[in-house]
Amino acid sequence: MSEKNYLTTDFTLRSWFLTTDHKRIAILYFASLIFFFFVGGAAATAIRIELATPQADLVSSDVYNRLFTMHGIIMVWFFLIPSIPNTLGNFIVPLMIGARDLAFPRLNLMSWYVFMLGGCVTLFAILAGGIDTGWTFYTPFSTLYSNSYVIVAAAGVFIAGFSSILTGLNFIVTIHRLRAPGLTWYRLPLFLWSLYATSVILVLATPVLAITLLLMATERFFGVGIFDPRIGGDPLLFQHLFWFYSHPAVYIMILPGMGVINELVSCFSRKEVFGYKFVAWCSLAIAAVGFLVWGHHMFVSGQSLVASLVFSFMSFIVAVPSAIKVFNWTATLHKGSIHFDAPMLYALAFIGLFTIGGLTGLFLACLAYDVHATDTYFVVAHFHYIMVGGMVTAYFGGLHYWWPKITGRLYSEYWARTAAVLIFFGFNLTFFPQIILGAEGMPRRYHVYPPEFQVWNVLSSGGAAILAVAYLMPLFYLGYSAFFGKRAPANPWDAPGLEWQTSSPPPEFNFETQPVVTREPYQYNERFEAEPQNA
Amino acid sequence: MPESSAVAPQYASIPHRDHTAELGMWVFIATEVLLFGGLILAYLVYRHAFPQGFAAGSRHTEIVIGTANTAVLLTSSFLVAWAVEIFSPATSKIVTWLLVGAACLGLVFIALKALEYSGEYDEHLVPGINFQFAGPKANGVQLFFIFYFIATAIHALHMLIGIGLLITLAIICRRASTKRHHTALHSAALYWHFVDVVWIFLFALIYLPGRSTS
Amino acid sequence: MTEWRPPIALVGAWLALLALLALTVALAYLPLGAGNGVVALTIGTIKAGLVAAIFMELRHRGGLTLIFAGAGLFWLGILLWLGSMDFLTRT
Amino acid sequence: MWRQWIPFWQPGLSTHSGDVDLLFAGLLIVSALVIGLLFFLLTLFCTRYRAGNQTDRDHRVKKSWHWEVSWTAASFVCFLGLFIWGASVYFQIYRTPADEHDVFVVAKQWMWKTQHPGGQSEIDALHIPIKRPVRLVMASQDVIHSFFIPALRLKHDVVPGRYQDLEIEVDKPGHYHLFCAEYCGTDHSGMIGEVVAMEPSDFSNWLTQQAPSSPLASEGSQLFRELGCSGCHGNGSAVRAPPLEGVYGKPVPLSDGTTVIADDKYIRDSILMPRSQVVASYQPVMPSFEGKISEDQLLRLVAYIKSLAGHQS
Repeated sequence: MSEKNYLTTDFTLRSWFLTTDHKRIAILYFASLIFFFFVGGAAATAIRIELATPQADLVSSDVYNRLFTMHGIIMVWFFLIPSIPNTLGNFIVPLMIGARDLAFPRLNLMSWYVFMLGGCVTLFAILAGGIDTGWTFYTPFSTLYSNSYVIVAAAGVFIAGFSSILTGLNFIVTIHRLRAPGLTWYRLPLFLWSLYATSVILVLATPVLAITLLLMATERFFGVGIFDPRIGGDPLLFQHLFWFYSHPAVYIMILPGMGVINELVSCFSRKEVFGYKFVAWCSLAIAAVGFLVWGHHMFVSGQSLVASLVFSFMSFIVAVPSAIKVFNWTATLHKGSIHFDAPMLYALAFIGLFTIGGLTGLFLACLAYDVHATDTYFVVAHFHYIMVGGMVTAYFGGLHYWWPKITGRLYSEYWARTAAVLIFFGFNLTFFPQIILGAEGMPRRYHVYPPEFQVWNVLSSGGAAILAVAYLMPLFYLGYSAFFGKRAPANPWDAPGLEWQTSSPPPEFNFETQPVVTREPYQYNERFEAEPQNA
Repeated sequence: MPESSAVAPQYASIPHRDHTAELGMWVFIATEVLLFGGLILAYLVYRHAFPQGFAAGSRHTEIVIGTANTAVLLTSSFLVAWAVEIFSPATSKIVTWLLVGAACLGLVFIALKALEYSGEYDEHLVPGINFQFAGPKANGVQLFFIFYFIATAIHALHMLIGIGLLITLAIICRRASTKRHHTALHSAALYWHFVDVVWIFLFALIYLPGRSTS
Repeated sequence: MTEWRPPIALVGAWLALLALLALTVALAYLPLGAGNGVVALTIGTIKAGLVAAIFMELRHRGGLTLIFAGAGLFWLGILLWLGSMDFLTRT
Repeated sequence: MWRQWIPFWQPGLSTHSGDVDLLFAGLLIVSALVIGLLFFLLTLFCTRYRAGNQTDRDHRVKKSWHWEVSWTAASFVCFLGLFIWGASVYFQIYRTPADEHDVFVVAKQWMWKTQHPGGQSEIDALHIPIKRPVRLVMASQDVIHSFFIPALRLKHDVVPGRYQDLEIEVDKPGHYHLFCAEYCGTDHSGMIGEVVAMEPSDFSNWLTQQAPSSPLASEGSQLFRELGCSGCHGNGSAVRAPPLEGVYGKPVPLSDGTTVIADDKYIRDSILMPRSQVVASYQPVMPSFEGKISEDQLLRLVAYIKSLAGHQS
């Protein structure tokens, strides 16, 4: 290519590690997240192998407890929360709003370094001997009884939290201040609405996690503290503070996924998203109401019945905007012109899996059933349907969709579709049996279990093997395409978004001339012929 | 990189940059509110559970130091607000002195705080290190002092960061004060006022309860 | 050469803050029972409001800044309200 | 009961578990309808409107708000119904139990210790008579555990520092799993046991066959003397302390003007934090037993004080 793009402006290491270019920072994040995804995935694999038999045969209980804790901590804080916002969001947000960078580029770089510092501290905790508290760090186990590296791990998460806050802050200000002329709020792509909502949660919930972990670590360090039942402290207060962050964090993880799905569904059915304004406001509604429901993690903990009642009601309320979104995506397909490219396959898989995840969520929001189902595999299956079936699937969809823009190359459509289908089946085989296990009463975090649960566990482990292979596939075909793929045109999907108006990959400051927006988003030209991509 | 222009490439103009920076600062303050919010919830819950213990704990704090510190901090905030208000290249000298004054008041606050801590250490009121409190309210008092030390320590940390910011800005104003530093000063001032507001509430929660009874 | 003088609003706010401080300390010694806590927090809120409106210049700011400043407080309210609800309604 | 008339419906092991099962069925039906409708529409649209398929794409639905309002309202009403249903069953399950056959449960890493009023104690097992509500008084010695009987669809966390009441009732004899459902450390998955429900006659046989041990209350009475409680609370003592005879279950006036019911929780708190709720017109002179007494011993003292009020335990 004659024109220089952001990848070819400079090749030194320094130009990467001191860059303030949001696109390069997105790539830095992307590389780090792949690493953490496979660390967390390795733990998951070990867990599933161990659970294939009811006895303890692969690892001891202590190792097992460290495995699921590491899986949780790595996956939640070092993969799911930063996944879409920090890679796709970082890359796409300025492009989508027609800006030359985020509002605070140096803060953006700093956020990556803070993230990596947090990641290294956490990895150190794991390598030094691990943590066995579960990702929830419940007191008093974490403060008084656990003999593992709790403070180090909490410090890692604490540090990574600041990275989240900085990213959220950057997105909020960027979306407010750096929109191209003519790009009003109702002309924003829905991906940006959902990232905005995500950022609100990041900024307002993460500090509560920080203070909670700080209180927990102080208590552990000094042997006495605010949650200590020996001096009249209440362990439930820890749970309240923890879930004030961690429940909204669930929406941090799923909202960006929903945002991506809007883009994919509308692009590949060549139609504007049905009920644009409803979907946009639903993102904000989820972000706001998502703060009112945290107590549904505590229906059997001994919190007051009145509190349970309020939290259960709110949990049903927060399900309404999610339901609205699913209906709107479906309605978007109506009278569209649907193309089944790989990103669309991921989007359809998302809708199905997310719906199952959401419906199992209703079971758990329902007070009396939650008494039975909480702390069983029902919960495990539920949140994996949302987090993995929803978020990771959406992430893959978005990654394929914007891959030509990010790398300037086209991937192999054949392999991409195969991987999408394989992920869908592997996922369901892994997690549907867990719904049944939960309904039958198998508690979570069990290293050994009564033999009558074995059938479903074996199925789940078998599915996990398929899923592991399916998740490895993109590493190869996307990796291959990044270097040897066919060159991508500026707009391979014939999409109207601003990010497609600049070359692929974009130049260093995104746009040669300041773009001006004159129309609503998603004005698709119906007769789009997909590029022949089977390179 | 084609730097060296007056504003970074993502901004259209200087006012655009300044407004963006200010908005960023407000978002940051919202974050900070929730950081202290977690502590305040813990305080409210335990004050509800141990009203007597919290009153007793509060009576063991030094209200003279607390009140003096509040006055010091309010005055320092006033000086900073004054500096922001009159900031211009022409007044850089006064601004510098105002900022130095505010930072010095901040240091006075820290010194008084240290004095108070050492007094509490001598009275064996530091939970986890040497807490000794006989009597029925011991649990409540201990919980109160755990809150007290964590909240004031985090606040003091914020103070130290703020003092650093003020001194940096004072140096900048002394050396080369230009219009563009107004934004930096304004952001630092917002932060300093916020730390002040936090203290106003901590003062009401820590020093005032239980004074009317004994 | 008047440009270095502080605006009257700033001086007024500063004096008012110091006066409120004296008032709140004095009132803390009046036996009002549960009223003491309410008084202390009310005066605290007024003081914080003065700092925000005058020192932080919120009175000159537009809706967006006000929303951002209020968002933190609003969510703080959620945290305190729902967080203490459990403890206030336990049996 | 009308439920007997539902075809193929198995009544649960207890009234409550039957209610939960019914709720589960209701949730399943709602979910199946939603999933069915959604997958039907997805399949329909994906086949009919796939690119290249010549079909009518004119007259698209543009005005969306009445669609939005209708499915918003539909989901809301449906959710509201489920909420009310779930909440009403929840309140049934967790209603504060009346004074029934009490069993004490102490959870510790990593075992369940249960104790019957007659002093029979079991490890990782709980024998109960059928068709009779049993009140569990649960306490934890260390971390949070959770008492979970899947067959009864019943679970409750056992949080250190407080007592937790839970009422269970089983209608059919049998052996049922007892799990710890809240992660509690290394051997969490080993903290399992069984609940054995027996016919009342078998149960009384079982009780008498257990290793002879003195009833909890008499062990408590012994502790009461050993720990020196009787020095003040006993008759004719020099120190003026509230008499404990007949106090259990009665309202107690406190020095701050309020009243509490002297239940298990109050007695426990009074032993551990004696000066937090002082009885009116008495001096706060009692020392705290915090850290000097285990949960097991506490339960015995509570049982003893209950027995002073003429309760069976």
